[in-house]
Amino acid sequence: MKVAVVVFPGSNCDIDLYEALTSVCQAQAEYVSYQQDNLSGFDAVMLPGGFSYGDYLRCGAIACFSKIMPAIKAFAEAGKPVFGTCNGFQILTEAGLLPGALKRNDSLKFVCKTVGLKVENNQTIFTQLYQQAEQIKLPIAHADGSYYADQATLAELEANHQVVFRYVGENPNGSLHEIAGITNRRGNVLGMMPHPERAVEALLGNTDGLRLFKSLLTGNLKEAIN
Amino acid sequence: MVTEMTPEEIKIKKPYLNWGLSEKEYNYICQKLLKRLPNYTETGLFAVMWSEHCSYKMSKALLRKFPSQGVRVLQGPGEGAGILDIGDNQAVVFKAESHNHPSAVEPYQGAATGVGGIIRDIFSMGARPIALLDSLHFGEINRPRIKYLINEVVAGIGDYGNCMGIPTVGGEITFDSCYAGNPLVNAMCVGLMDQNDMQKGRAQGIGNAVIYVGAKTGRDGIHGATFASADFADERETQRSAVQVGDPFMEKLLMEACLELTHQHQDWLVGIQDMGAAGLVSSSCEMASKAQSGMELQLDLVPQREPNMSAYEIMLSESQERMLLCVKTGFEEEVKQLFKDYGLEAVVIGRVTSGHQYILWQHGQKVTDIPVSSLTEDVLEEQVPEKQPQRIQTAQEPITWLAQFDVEHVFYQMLQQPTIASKKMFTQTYDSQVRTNTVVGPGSDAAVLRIRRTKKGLAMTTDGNGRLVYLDPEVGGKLAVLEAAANLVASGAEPLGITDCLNYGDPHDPEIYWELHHSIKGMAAACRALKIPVISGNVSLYNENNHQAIYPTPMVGMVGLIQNLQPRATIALKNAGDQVYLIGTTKDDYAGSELQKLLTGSISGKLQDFDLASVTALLKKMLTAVQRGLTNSVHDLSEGGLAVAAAESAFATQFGLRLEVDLSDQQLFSETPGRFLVTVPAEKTAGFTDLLGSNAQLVGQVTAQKTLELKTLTGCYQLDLLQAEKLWEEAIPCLMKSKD
Amino acid sequence: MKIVRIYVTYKPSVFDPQGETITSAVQSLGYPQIKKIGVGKFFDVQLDDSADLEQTISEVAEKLLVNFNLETYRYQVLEEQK
Amino acid sequence: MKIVRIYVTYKPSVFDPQGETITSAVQSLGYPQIKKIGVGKFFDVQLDDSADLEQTISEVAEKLLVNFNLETYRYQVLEEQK
Ligand SMILES: Nc1ncnc2c1ncn2[C@@H]1O[C@H](COP(=O)(O)OP(=O)(O)O)[C@@H](O)[C@H]1O
Ligand SMILES: [Mg+2]
Repeated sequence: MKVAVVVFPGSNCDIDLYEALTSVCQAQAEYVSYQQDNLSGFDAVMLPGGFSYGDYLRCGAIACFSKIMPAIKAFAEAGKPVFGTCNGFQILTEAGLLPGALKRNDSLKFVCKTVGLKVENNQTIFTQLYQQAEQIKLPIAHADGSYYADQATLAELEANHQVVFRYVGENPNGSLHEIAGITNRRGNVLGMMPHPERAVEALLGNTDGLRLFKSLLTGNLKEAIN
Repeated sequence: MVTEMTPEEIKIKKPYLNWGLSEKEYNYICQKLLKRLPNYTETGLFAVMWSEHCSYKMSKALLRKFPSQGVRVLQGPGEGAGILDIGDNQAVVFKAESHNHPSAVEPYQGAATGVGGIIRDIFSMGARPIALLDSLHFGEINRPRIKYLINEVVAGIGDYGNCMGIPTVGGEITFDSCYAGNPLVNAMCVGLMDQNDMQKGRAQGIGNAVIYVGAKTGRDGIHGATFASADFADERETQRSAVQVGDPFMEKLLMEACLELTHQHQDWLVGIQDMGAAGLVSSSCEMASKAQSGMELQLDLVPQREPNMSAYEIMLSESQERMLLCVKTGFEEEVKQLFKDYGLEAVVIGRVTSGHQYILWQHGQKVTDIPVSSLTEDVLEEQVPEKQPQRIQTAQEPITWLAQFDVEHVFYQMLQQPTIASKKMFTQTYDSQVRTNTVVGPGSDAAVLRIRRTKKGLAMTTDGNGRLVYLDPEVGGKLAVLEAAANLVASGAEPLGITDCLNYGDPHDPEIYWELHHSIKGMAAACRALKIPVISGNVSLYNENNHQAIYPTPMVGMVGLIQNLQPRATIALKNAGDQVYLIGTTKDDYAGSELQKLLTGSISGKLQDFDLASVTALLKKMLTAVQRGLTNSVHDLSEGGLAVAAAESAFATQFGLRLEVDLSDQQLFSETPGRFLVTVPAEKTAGFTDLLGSNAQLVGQVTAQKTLELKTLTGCYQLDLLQAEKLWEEAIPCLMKSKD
Repeated sequence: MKIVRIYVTYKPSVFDPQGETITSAVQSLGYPQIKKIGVGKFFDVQLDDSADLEQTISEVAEKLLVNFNLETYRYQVLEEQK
Repeated sequence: MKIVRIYVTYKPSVFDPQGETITSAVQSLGYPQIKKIGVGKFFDVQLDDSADLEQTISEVAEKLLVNFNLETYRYQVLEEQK
């Protein structure tokens, strides 16, 4: 399996994803510039965290108009795995690949810390190695992570089991329904505010994110798509 | 457009006095250096380049006292940042910088652009910035203005580093009323590089291109450098023109582009330097000066954000996110294309010339024609009188004090003192983990980062305690260096080198110059004893508000090397049953202590000197113990002494401590330097005590209860650690929220 | 040259922590006469005269300047310049 | 009840990186007819009729809503409600 790590101007967790995939999981990965228009040869696409376009206007808004975006949309429509963390999640919502939006944290402040999460759906290609309802801990680092969608959209997300990760204990940003990560209807696009790529090595104190990458890389994808 | 004064008008009206140039200096420039009257632009260039901020004319002689040599030193003071060899053909690069004055005026942007500036210093050397630290000193948290300053400064630092994707991993925040009108905002950046990528800020080779890259030039911060070198009174209106706005997104692009250039196209590049204080003039003439070249610049080619900028404004602007390159003739187009790929503008604005003149053209006129060295080398070093301050002259006794106090009450109070209380409220707004190398982030003695694809790590810390330096600059200077070294040793790192920010009041005050002199003397002595060179630094003078100087506050930034990250100690207790040792001797040291501050509301007394040689020997043994993996936790004792260190070691763990010490009640809070609290697993105690000998005293065990049991010579105490931790964590949020 | 000001606000149903924070800060500063402060942003767009104003503005707002999950907008022609 | 809208913008001499970035984003989206986009924020302040409008607004703007190092403001009475 070969993974594209897309780099936008201002992305800054690109190396973290790349190293998690390559030096930790021994997978194949390549950086792909926002100026390219083609993802052929890749089996999965990952959008890293950071501050694309300085978070100017709205987080992720300007990155949506990059040359690479149509290729990412086509990739997602073809049912192949697309993953975005933090700014990557914001880009996926701004691009309409995931419903809803991420707004300023209720505290109005950037927050970097480790939070508790519950795995709400382990029937996805990204979470198949977690237990259903398992509690894990992952780092967050964002100022705009408060998930918002209107009532109808929220009801639909819940009904279709699209909420994959939910904050437990404390809600660090004011997200509705404590939502930390969601998929699209088909389950092949996952966006989440927490950073699993920061939790893949014991040396750095946490390995709870490792199974997300392993789930995706096992290749023998359980047919998680409904 | 304003018409500029003629050279004769300048001679008569003396506008340069307002720009910080003295009449003596002006006359020297006219008579000895130019043998004519300088025009308006030239006078402005002299004023800014001869300011203390750019020329170090008053501090230079003192800074020479610092040792700056060593086997690892690849680049000492004099370039954007210092560089040290860490083996495997790699090097660590670091520097600290103050942005006190801009932050006092506009705290958010002042702090943000301070971070932006120090990052450029690191990547201009060819290094990838890997970590930021900050050292902040504010007034007591008791007024809305102070709370506003704290919130804005912390946000400015966090937002810039977060956006750049450089983790802010450590630092310090203290509070004292002397900083109320003049907060200290010091930032440090650490970079990592391959030794073959080392760059210098030089412009040489006749005909080579001088290329400007990055943001456009506006009228931002004109005379920022001289502003940083002048007394700071409440004239807000006049200072408003100095506000610069940072654009971390632009800087991120600039950094990536410059790193691509320095790592992949060294054959194109001759030199690179950032435009910091005094912008274009200082970067260009320093690059020419270091290579003993001449330079001609066409100011009409400089990208400008505003219409009708004068030569003076273009040269002195402190617009952010700009770099200056010297590129070999023939590679100009390649360089432009490289920057264009990052969405950045690169423009050839001049050439290196033969001879040694600095020539500027604007609108077809030669607006400046002076020797390069007249701006850089020929600055008159200023002799400043000095005098021991009254408070130090009046012979004082060490404070040994026997005022009665309630140990339990003081213990809980102490943990809520803002300087000791948890700073999480602030540090958690910094991304301390981005780039996934942070092994130990904020909240320990030193931050630790791993170096990918090696077993090694880098430890780093900033330390400065103005109170102690105020009581005795020389001893206080030694203590600042020692505290930093102790923090690194506690993390298992061998201290490699120092950067510093020297924050003082107006040096024309003989007492303040004396403080500067003697604290440097103390720091230098400690550096020599510990064999740690000073490889970069920064001087910030005139830190006064309405003629009230801050405490003399040298900040020491220190970086150390961990050869093997594997056996690793942190401050946190690891295991019930571990033996607890107190390392070093505890005396009655209360002058400048947190206990004195708490009980009396102020600080006073004579600081006791200490023996550098024996402390150095102790640090060596401690380092060996940590490196051999004999310790489960190590914490150096600083503010609040043993009682506070013990509590901090237990916080965020499920353990407590049972301690019995040969000390008086008040010695629980004594701040004698050169001490550690260490826990050792039972099977390693023999090895540990063999190594530390009489320096180690067994004082108790780690327990599975959340209590701190303390038995002293005079009393027995049961302290509730859960309550203690709660008070410690909530103290600052509570103060920041309260409405007075 | 025309200048068009586009006002963007959260939809009424969306909680705006900034507005709440500012309102309570103002009240605690001692202004009980202020009942509420709402926050929004605006964009001053300088347009060529040749441009089809209405269409350009609505396109740019919809594509980029406004996120319809959260926000709504209004606009107003501020001035015409020579 | 009155509603007063306070408009806050950067002073013209102050560098506005956000405005620059948005302008170039819009231009590269294919809108060369847009020459410049400036960004500002506004506050809709609901005031008691009893309040001395001019004084309250200028005080609140100066104390809280506007950073005079960088910004300036204007205001406008939007509507009077019962
Ligand atoms: N401004 C700051 N930025 C980042 N980290 C900070 C800051 N202030 C304090 N810290 C962190 O909090 C911890 C405690 O700080 P301090 O009390 O100064 O430690 P010490 O006494 O060991 O020098 C340190 O780990 C330090 O890195
Ligand atoms: Mg310490």
